[in-house]
Amino acid sequence: MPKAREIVPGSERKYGAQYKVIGKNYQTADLYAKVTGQAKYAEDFRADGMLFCKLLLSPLPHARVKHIDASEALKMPGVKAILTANDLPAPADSLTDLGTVIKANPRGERALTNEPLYQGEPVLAVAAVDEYTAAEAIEKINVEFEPLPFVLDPLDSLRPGGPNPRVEGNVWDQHQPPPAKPGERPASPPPAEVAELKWTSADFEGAKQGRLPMGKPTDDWSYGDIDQGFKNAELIVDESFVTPDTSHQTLETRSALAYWQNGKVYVHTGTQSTVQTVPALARWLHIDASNVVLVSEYTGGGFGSKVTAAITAIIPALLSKKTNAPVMMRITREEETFIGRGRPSLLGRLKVGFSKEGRITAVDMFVICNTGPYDAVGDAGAAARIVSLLYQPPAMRWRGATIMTNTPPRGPQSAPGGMQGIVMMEPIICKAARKLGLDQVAVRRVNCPEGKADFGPVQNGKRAHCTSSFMKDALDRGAEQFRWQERVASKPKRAGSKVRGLGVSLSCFFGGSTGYDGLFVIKSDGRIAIPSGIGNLGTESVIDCHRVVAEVLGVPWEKCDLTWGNTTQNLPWTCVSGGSQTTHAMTRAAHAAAMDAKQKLQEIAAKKLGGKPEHYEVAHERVFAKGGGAGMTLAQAAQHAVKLGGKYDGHEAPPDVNKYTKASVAALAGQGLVAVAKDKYPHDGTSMSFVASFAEVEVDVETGKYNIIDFLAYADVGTVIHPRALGGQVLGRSILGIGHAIGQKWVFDPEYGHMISRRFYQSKPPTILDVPPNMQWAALDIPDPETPVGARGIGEPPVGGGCASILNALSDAVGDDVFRRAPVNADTILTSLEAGRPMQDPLTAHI
Amino acid sequence: MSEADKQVSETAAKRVSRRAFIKGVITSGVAVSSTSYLFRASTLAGQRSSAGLGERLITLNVNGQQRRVDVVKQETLAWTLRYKLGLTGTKLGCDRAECGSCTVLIDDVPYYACSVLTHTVRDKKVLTIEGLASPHGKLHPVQQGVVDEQGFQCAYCMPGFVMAAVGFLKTNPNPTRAELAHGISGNLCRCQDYDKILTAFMRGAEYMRRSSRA
Amino acid sequence: MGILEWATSPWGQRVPIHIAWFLIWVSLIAGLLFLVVHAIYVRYFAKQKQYAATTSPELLSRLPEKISRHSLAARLFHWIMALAMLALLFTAFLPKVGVQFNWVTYHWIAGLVLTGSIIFHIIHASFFLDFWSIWPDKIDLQDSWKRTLRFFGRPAPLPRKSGKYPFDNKLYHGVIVLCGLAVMVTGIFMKFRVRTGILPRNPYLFGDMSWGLMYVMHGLAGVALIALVVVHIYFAVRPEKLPITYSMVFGSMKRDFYLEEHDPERWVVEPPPFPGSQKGGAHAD
Amino acid sequence: MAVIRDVMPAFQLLQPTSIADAQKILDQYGPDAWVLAGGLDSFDWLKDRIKKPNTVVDLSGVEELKGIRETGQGLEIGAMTTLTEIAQHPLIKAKYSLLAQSAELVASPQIRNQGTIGGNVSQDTRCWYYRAGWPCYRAGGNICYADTPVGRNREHAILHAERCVAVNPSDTAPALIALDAKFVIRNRKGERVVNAEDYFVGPEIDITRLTVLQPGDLLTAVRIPATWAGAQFYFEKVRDRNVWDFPLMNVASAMVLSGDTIQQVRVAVNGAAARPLRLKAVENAIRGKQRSIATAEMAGNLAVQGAVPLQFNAYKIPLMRNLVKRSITGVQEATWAS
Repeated sequence: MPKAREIVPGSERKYGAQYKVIGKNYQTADLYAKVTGQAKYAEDFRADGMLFCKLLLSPLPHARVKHIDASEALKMPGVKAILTANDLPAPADSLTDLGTVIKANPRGERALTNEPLYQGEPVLAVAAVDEYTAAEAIEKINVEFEPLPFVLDPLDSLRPGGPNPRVEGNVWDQHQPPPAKPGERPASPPPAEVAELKWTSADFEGAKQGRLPMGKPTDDWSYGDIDQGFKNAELIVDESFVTPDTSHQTLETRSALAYWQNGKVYVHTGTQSTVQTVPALARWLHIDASNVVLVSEYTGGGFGSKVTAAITAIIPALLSKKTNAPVMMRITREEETFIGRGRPSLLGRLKVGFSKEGRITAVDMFVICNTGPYDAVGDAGAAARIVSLLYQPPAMRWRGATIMTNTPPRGPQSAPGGMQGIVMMEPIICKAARKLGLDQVAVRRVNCPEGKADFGPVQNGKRAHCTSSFMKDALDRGAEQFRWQERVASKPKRAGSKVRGLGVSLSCFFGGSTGYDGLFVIKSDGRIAIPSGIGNLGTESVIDCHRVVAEVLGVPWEKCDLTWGNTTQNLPWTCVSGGSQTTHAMTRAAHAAAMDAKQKLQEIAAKKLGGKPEHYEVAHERVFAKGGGAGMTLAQAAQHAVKLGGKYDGHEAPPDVNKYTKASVAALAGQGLVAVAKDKYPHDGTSMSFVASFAEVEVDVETGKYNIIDFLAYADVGTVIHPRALGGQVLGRSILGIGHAIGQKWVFDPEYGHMISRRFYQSKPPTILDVPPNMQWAALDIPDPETPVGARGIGEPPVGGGCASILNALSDAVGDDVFRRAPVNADTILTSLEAGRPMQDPLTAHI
Repeated sequence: MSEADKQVSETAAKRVSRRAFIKGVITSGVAVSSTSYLFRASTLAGQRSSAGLGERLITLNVNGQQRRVDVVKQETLAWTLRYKLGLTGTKLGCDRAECGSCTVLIDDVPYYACSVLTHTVRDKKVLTIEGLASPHGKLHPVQQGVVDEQGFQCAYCMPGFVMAAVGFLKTNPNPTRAELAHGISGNLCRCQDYDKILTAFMRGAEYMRRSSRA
Repeated sequence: MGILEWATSPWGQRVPIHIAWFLIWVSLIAGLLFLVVHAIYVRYFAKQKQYAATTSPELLSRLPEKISRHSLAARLFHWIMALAMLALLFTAFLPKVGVQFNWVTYHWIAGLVLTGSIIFHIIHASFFLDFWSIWPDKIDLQDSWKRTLRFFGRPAPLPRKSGKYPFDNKLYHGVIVLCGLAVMVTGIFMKFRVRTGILPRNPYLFGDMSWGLMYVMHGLAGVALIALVVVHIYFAVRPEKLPITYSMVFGSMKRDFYLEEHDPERWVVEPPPFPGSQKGGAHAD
Repeated sequence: MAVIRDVMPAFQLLQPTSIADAQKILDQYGPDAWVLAGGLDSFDWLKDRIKKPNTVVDLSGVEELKGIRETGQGLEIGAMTTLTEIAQHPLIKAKYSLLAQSAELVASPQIRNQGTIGGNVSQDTRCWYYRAGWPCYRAGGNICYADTPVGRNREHAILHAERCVAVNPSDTAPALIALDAKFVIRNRKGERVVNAEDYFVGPEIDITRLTVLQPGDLLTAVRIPATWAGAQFYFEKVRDRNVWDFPLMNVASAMVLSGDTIQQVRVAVNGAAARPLRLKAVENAIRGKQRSIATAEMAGNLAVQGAVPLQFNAYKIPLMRNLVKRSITGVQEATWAS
């Protein structure tokens, strides 16, 4: 192969032809600090007199703390304090935006515990002058535990007489309050309780043939006539499948530094949401939100695991209060594995009917979700809704059981549930296409959503729909760019011991929320100060979204000054940077604020220069009479705004913005023209983003080892805001999905209930050599019709396709019937090829 | 605070630009800064042997400067850099030679600073991300490549990746994309932005070649 | 230095895992020490044995020249067991003192042999031999009290001669039964922990603590056996005991020795109906 | 009892600059001394606080232990020579490329820059139960947690398991065995030289160690005889991820052919047992035979005789069979008409 010396840029296509700023690459404001090592992540901060904190983790998967003897540790010089569960304040209730009180659940996760529910759960913490001392102190503490029954696998817990992960049972039981009468606030639901769910021996009959048993679910819904659907089917495929538990494994562990000053707690920690972490911290610490300051300038990865506050920020905060000194808690990689959240494994069984043409006639889906010992994650339900949207079955039944176990707590991870749903469905589509003699792209084209496609069950008389889907275009263009037909036609598939396989997968996930606030100030020097409340995870949405302001006002980007990462900086109420909602939500909010600024500029011009506001336009850093008459610079307008006061300089805030925004506006009042608005743009459907993923793999059938030799992701993500950031997300999240296909997993020892895959070489996040050196991405760049800029989020949608396209390519190479699980490693392939059938238990995730 | 400690903290304080210092104060409201944080003398940090402070006080050559620093025997270079010298650009991702975030150059060769005892680099030259750009702020070609291609997302892995790339390119200035990937394969990116990272470093390699020709 | 090795179980509990191996030396030294002390005692301090007269001349005349003591089966058992025991001790303890070889296989096979031979012996002794002959009886206790008193120069009647087995022999047997059964029973369970092809491997048959105690028991009994075996061999080669050793090889002892050491009322030797057959139990040690 | 990670316990650090000094220290401290080569295996133990040695002896300052020298009989590689140096050394690449290949596939670039050949062959096993600090046989306990009815043992042994089912993780070890290397060990009694395959011990001999090294012993050099210089070599490592991962299994072979006939051959496999296995039976069976697919297949089948799979590692049997097969005939490179 000749040496390719030229730089191969991901997939460079020109975007944003109609815009000045949007769709263009640019240098983000945080990049210089990052590349020179000056960027400060939580653990990089130091405070005078700072103490260090270490945790004592439970060695048992389920136990009761009977006695703690810390006397030896406390005698050590340098040991300042220990913190146990008895020192924790009771968690406070929380209040939603709608005014509904969410009662604190006494059974929920707390920072420390006297009844550890998984091995690795923090039991107590020690603060000392340095880590050496804290570590030795921990080793000197004796905790007497009373072992309690435990369970790792949801199926074991569901068996008749099976063990329960919690004393009271294995599932959450949420009693819903009666529906509110019109005009009244909905009543607060009571805290969820723990109940017991057991299936019968008869339910488990199927498990003997490797089929997922299907007993009583915890949730279900259906639409259409599935019996008729199956009756009309030419082919019915019924498969069981298991997906892995995977840690988020952000490269920055959730270390935190905390200290108190003048009654306020200052917390430095990495988070996916600068603004919304504040109320979360306040609730955990049971203090008023106005007494919380969060510093989170740079967050070293989140993927859903750092959505707001974590228990790791609470422990140093409480120890700091107790010791009256700043406390740093450096979380080790192993601790992060225990407390850093993970994606739940889903055990699934899908029965899918297909017509001759490959059109799905009905889907019957059953999933069991292993949610860990605390809050139930929504993966089981999300998996079904995504399947319903992505494959458009005319009839579908979903049954789900979200079961607690004594494994580390789960949280949403990029495309939570959606990824698993796609990964279970895609191999079935593959198999059906082969049985029906159809092309893999064609069969997906027949089933994929188009336009405002419906999905999910009927709720309040109608089904939800997506705002727009151009999945077919993404498939077509992707197939073209990937040279799908050409590759399919090229033979042979096998050379020596190597077999190549091609895979294509549909993928989608939620792509945005609405209703947040935009806020910025046009300063008297004409520069625009934008406080960004978005968490800085490196996806650059923290900055990218605000490019809309420059675009709308016609201000050069260089004149926009961004601040972020600190809640003393007067931030607007902002969405959590999770669930791919940010680009959608915050470009809308930025647009709303920019339109507010425009309106105010026009009003100021009219007031000063006469005429009506609508006679003025805003462009080129000026507001001026349409057609080129009198006008003024933005700087002058800002000075006028300050003189005018009221709503113009922030002395009055719109009534509909969040109270958090109002406080910020009040603090900014008088600094210039304060633009502030809530996103109230009409929005009927659910914003969803789509990706068509293509992969080629080469399998060595003698060793089972395989390599991904090519990959393309073609995205339907609405308007492209920042191509390089988008490309990074499309391929980055694709690789996150690929990781699920090629190796990432949790492994437990069933006897002791310990996770034994604690290190990277055991849990196997993908390396740079596990992906092809040239990956391709592209985006349709078709604006979303229901959002002003037309942009949607892309964090999650590529994940399912990343994983499923690899699995599909593998089954193309070595056959449909050799494995029924992810990840697929050399061992899976080799044992199954030897036996000619699936050889690894499709009902156990932890191997 | 011993005399030696004072010396160290003064050196470190000088290194922090006034601007960064002010920013630190403003952002946090108290004296939280990027200046070096010193371990207070702890009985445990001491050695069990008779080895006293005299042996613990060593001189390191970091980023071209001689730094006197008090280092316990079991201390890794990553800890010394981060906690004693205030060079927090070197990140700890796993502390186990499994992620590469702590990669620094020791005598021009990339090492995991988490897995090197500080006492073993006494007579070697250590280069960290902070010492890569010129003192006037001109970025190293590899850094410039990253800036121009918007390489990396969260960038927690970036300092280590950049140091690994610089080390590799010193001996392999003209790699293919696949060769470069192999050269920097000892670094993990959990945002999995590998494609863009490679593109950025390919550009950086081109800049390096250009600047060496110039 | 404790006599047990402890470890922390995966659940953080302190559990014993086995004995401290220095006990091998303790046991060996104890055995040798006993040997030396005993030899010195016998050589320099022991008094002439004196027994209350028991033998009637009438009986004497009826006794054969050779008194049959151990049946062939009993002797075979004894020597197989002895070999197994030695194999077990060497395979168990040589690697612990630095002689490394693949010991486990030999050890468990020898263990199997020992177990088999012990089970045979229990059945054999219970149903085919004079079961009670090896267990201390009332006379043994009375006589040992008499001997003790006399040893300290206190007035006491002369003790009687022993039955088939002298009292110390019976005591030794008792101790060896305890140790032997302990290593055997724990050893049988331990076969669940190694691959033998006989029992399904299941290290989780018991909890960490139970297993730990089992290994400790196996170890303690095992090292005790070192001393016991040393002592046993020592007695076997002592000149005054050689006739007994002879009987363990050839099955019988001379009449003179029998009359000298044994009380025909307590070890009734019936004259043989025909030569070579003899009722009367052998109870090997 | 508590699990504390990533804070090393205090130790005395001694940094000798000559073999003689190192020797003296090792004699003086005996089992209390922990020898640090590259340190990548050691730091795991120390940071996990599972091992808390009183004294750590850092060999990085001993120049005598570094470097690659050509001798009359072949090559001598100092034990502290880094894997990068070995992988890139022109002479090794030219004549003993088997070793260079195996070194190049170890872990990651930074680890190869730091890891040494001595450390690579002397590293401890990566059984996840043992490395988690569980009190298994290897840690002096009385149980193997991997070989139980529920043990997770996908990466464990299929051959020569004796209570413990851990495997040796070294990549360079089988290459050195195939090259008939000799390991030079020094202690107070002097110097002894052992064959590469005899350097490693299985659990039947010593369940707590993977090598013959006893306290006080120092591996100083690896000697490669010229016998196999320029022979036909084959090395392959199968692992899950292409960086960092230890081998699921690897194979190394050296062969001298005369025409198509295999004149001399050495084959070694690692990842199958607690020690790298030299496949003598295979060597004997194929010596003098035609190098053909049939011979290779026979070799593969012979290699796995007596293999006993655990619950999750049955794949290692076909893997070993195929790797050994390939080590005789090489792998057919795929040629694709694209």
